[in-house]
Amino acid sequence: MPEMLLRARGVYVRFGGLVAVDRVDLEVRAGELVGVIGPNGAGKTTFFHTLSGVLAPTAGQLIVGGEDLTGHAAHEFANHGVARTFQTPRVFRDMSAEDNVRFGLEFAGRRRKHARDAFDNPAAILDLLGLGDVAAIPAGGLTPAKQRLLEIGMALGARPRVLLLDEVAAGLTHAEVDATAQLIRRVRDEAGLAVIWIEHAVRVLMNYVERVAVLHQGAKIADGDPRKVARDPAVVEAYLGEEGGGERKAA
Amino acid sequence: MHWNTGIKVIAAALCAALLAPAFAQDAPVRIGYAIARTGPWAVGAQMTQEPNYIMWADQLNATGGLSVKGKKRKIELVGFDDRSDAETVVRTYEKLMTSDKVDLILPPWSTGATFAMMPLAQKHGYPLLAPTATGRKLLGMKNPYFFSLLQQPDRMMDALAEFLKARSVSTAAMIYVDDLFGLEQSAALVVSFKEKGIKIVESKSYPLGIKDLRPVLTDIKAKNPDAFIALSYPPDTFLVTAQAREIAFNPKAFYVAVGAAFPIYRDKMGPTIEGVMGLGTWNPKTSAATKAYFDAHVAKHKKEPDRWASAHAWAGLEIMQQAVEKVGLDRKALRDYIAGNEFTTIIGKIRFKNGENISTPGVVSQWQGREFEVVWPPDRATSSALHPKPNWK
Amino acid sequence: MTANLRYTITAVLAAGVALAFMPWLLSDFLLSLALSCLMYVALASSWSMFSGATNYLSLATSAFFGIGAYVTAWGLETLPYALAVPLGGVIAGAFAALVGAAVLHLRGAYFAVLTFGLGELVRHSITYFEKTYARTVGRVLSDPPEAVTVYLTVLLITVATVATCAAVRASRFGLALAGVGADEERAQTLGVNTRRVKIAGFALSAFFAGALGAAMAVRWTYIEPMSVFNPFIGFQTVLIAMIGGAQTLLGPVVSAVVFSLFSELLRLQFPYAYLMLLGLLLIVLVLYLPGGIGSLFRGRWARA
Amino acid sequence: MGFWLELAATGLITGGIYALVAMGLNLQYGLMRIMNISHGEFLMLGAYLTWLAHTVFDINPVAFLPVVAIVLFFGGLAVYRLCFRRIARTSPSVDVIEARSLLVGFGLMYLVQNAALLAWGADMRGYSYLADAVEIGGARFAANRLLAFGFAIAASLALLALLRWTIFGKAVRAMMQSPTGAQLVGIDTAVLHPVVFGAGLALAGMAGGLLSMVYEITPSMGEPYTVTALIVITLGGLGSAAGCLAGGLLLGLVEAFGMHFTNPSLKTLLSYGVFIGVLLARPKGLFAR
Repeated sequence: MPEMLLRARGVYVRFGGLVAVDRVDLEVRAGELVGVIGPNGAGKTTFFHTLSGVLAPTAGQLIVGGEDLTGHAAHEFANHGVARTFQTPRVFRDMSAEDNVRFGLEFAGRRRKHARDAFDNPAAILDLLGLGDVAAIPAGGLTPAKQRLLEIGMALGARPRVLLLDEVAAGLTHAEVDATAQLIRRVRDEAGLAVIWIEHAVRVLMNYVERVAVLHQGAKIADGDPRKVARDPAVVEAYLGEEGGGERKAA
Repeated sequence: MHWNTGIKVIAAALCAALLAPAFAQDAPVRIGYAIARTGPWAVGAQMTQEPNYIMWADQLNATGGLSVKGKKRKIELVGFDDRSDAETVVRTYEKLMTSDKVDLILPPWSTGATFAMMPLAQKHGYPLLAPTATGRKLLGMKNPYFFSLLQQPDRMMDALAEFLKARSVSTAAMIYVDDLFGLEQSAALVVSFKEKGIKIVESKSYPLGIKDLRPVLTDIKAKNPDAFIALSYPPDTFLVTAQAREIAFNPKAFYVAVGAAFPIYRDKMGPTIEGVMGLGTWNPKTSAATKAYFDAHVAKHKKEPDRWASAHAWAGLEIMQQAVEKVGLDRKALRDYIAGNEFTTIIGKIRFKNGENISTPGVVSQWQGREFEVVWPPDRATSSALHPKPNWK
Repeated sequence: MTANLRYTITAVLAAGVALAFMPWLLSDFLLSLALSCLMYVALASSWSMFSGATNYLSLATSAFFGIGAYVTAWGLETLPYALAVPLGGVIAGAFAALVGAAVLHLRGAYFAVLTFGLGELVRHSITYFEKTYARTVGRVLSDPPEAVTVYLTVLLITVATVATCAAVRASRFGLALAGVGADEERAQTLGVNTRRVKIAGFALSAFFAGALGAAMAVRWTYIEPMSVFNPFIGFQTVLIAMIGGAQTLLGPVVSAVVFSLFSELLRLQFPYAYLMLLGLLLIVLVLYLPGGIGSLFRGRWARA
Repeated sequence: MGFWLELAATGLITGGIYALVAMGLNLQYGLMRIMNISHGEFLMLGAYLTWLAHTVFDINPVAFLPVVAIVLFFGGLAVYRLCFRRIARTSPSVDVIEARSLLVGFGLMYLVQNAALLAWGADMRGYSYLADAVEIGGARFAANRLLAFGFAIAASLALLALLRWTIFGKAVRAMMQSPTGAQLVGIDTAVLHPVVFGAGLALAGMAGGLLSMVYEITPSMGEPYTVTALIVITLGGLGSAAGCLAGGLLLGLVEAFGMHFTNPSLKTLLSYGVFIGVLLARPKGLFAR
């Protein structure tokens, strides 16, 4: 069985009286591509914040590559191989696209060098993303779509073992989503990564991931094969509660 | 006026105007200084020092100039703003001494600024007659070109202690400001009061820039001392007075230090300060010379000089003038002359020993009516003291 | 070392060597003017090194400067000048590290006001300490070094500061600082220990300010808290750096020289109204050249 | 009045003066993020205007306060129009507005302070007004300090009411929370900004007018007041009228009791200590929820 890279156990986040994430367990192994879906306010992004160390959970445990990092700062997660993107691109606007990618390579990615790493330098990563021709342009000057891609490039620069993707498909055309998904699969295969991909639009994810977890009101209500999960009454109920659900929205 | 006389006068004036440049073929005597015109030091500098420089130069120029070994030469003042900044003081005196090569220099305002530029005066050999720098530390530098005009703290505090002793004051409370001035004055006060057997029942210090001293004054009032002494700076001098009045703390003797001699102290506080004592040295009644000085100052600058260091500033200029008249502009000779002779000034005879003015005695002054009367020592007094101090009005 | 950086550092060193001859070429006054230019070049550059890159607007420069000055005041009796200066830097740096650990989670105006408050706190602490334990406020330096020595020392510190700035900008550390300035959380998720980077940057910047304070203190013979913790030294530094463009290398340098010379010229030529002119100029500059002088220089120097 | 009560009253009155000094800046910084470092200079202007009116034209300083307010309000509109409008329009983010307004504030500081210096000279000025003590419960308080204190309380309450219950207040609060959002719902920041800025200067000017009765004045008096104002508004939480008042009063109390229990020399250390402590423990101010 492939190595267990990230394990969240009973992750619980409370803001004042509001429970945002309610005792969620999630395990990801090397080479897996796991989707996380859920309607608005399901706690997906908050959960992601805890996975990447941006937010310390109120209770629960986070184990990265066998090491307990609960309560550690975000850079520790990054240094242990967890890299993420942000939903609204947070590129370094004044730096060139190349420097944006180089950033991760200089820090989190610096100490790691695994055998199957195909992305040794910023140029290779930018080429892979089709951003080779804008390498020298300050990131703030790129189109929103390219900034989204660059977000992935920044995360890849960190030479991750676990890649967390936060709604990278939002706002893209069908063809673009398809291309992005192909790219993610390729990256996963070439570098042997574990990928966790959050998306609000269910349909998008279902086609590309091998496993999907569903969050509803902070709790995990399903986890497994996408086709089975899609028929799960609890999941249907959750999405139906949201005015006909994300299915229609995604279409 | 007769026609003829009129024409003669005009002709004489015209001749004088035309011929003046011919007579004044000598280049003017250039006298340089840096002083605060902006920033926090400007208040004191523009009260005590620069107006005197300007008035002195104008007065002498009106009479033909400064007499250099008997030969009159106009004075050209080269004054710059030091922005209340020690580094600018140093830089400006470097410019004056090395680039402009002025003939003489006048001192900057304050102890700190004087400290900063003193080594330059020694290095380039410029006599420095400082009217607003006080403290034993300055004299401790043993700078042969430095002459301090103000009475040193021990002298002032001795005079105060003698005055109080003569009025059978037996207990005192003091507050002092946390800087060189406050510390040296308070240390001197402790010694003087001990000598005279006056018991200090409370002694507190406070930082510069304080906005409320009432809690301290309330504590002191409860101890009911005969005398209260604040070794204070202008803002706190005003504050202490106002707040003592506010809580009706009215000891037999009430003394405040720097600022008491400022006309604005009287104008801001009003008649309530009757009987308040403080750091002063002279007033227009001291002598005919001080009266003349006072009137000239009011006429020239439309404001009164302060009754403490303004006169020292003027005395410094007088000493410079007398020395230049005698030995000319050779600065080494000037220094030696100043160091070795006695001078007559508006604050009396002055002689220096190791840079210290050893002639001017410690003085205690007191507000009576609109004047800051000298009340101690008896031979300098311009009025007899009000004791005990009347109630705050 | 990249070619670009090598070029920059060579240029800085060459300028330093050229300036080292000034004491024998200039009058005392011009030399002291050069000294004040150098002082602000170093202060503004070291400030920009941290605050320009990270956008943490520090008003603590005068605190570091004052600490350095006090190291000289306390130490010069027993220490040689050559040792007092780096020691001043080290102590100021250590203080910054300590303080930074406590306050560097605050941003924006809070950080600015807090660093200002810290400077005042240090000033009053020293006043209180001196008054209570040494029974004095203010120290006299009995045997200060020659003006030439002071000039060369300050020149050395300035060259070191600018060269360090250039090296930092080209280094990983500089990239991390820039990351903190651009988006602190994002930098963290890419593996930057932002806390450590901020503390180190703050301390490094304080080191140079402290060394300068220690070097300059001997100019004034008499050291008292009021004059060496003068908040205007800190304000002026921020002003110069921001006018110059705190994100550039050359901006603060040019700005410090221009500002020092210009304000001196105005002071000497227009003895009464010059500060009004200066104020007016400042406003016009901020309104119409908001990127600072540095924004006028594009290319190698500005981005080096 | 008992000893402790009197000490507390002393602290509160001085604290009220601190709050008074801070009110104008609090409005400007809290609501617009304009870090007006020249705040103290405008306070100084108010003080000089009042002094001038009283000593030269023999006008009652209290009656003159509205005039000071009006003059400085319109002065504020002009300053806003000439300097800050452009900054607000051309700056990409709030942080940049803050930084640039700081620089412009410095320029204004130089300009105003030295204009005053040229106009009135460096001399200290002052006059005596309402310096007599009033007896309250056996303790005596200078009437001018009481007046300043009363004004601070009244102005804070008025400001609080204005912000809470009027349309203007709602607009201002909306602007504070989201400048762009406020614009979307039709709040005209092009009008509101200059008005708030002018109101800030008017408050500073009135504070100066009141302080000129208590303390003496000089052209360089502004800077320490700016510092006091900064401390008070950070203690109270930026932009909160109640916090500003509470922050000032707290500072006054800490100083009064601190001075009594320790050494007055420790006073500044104490107030900076409290300030830094609060900022570290509760960076959004003591009263932030």
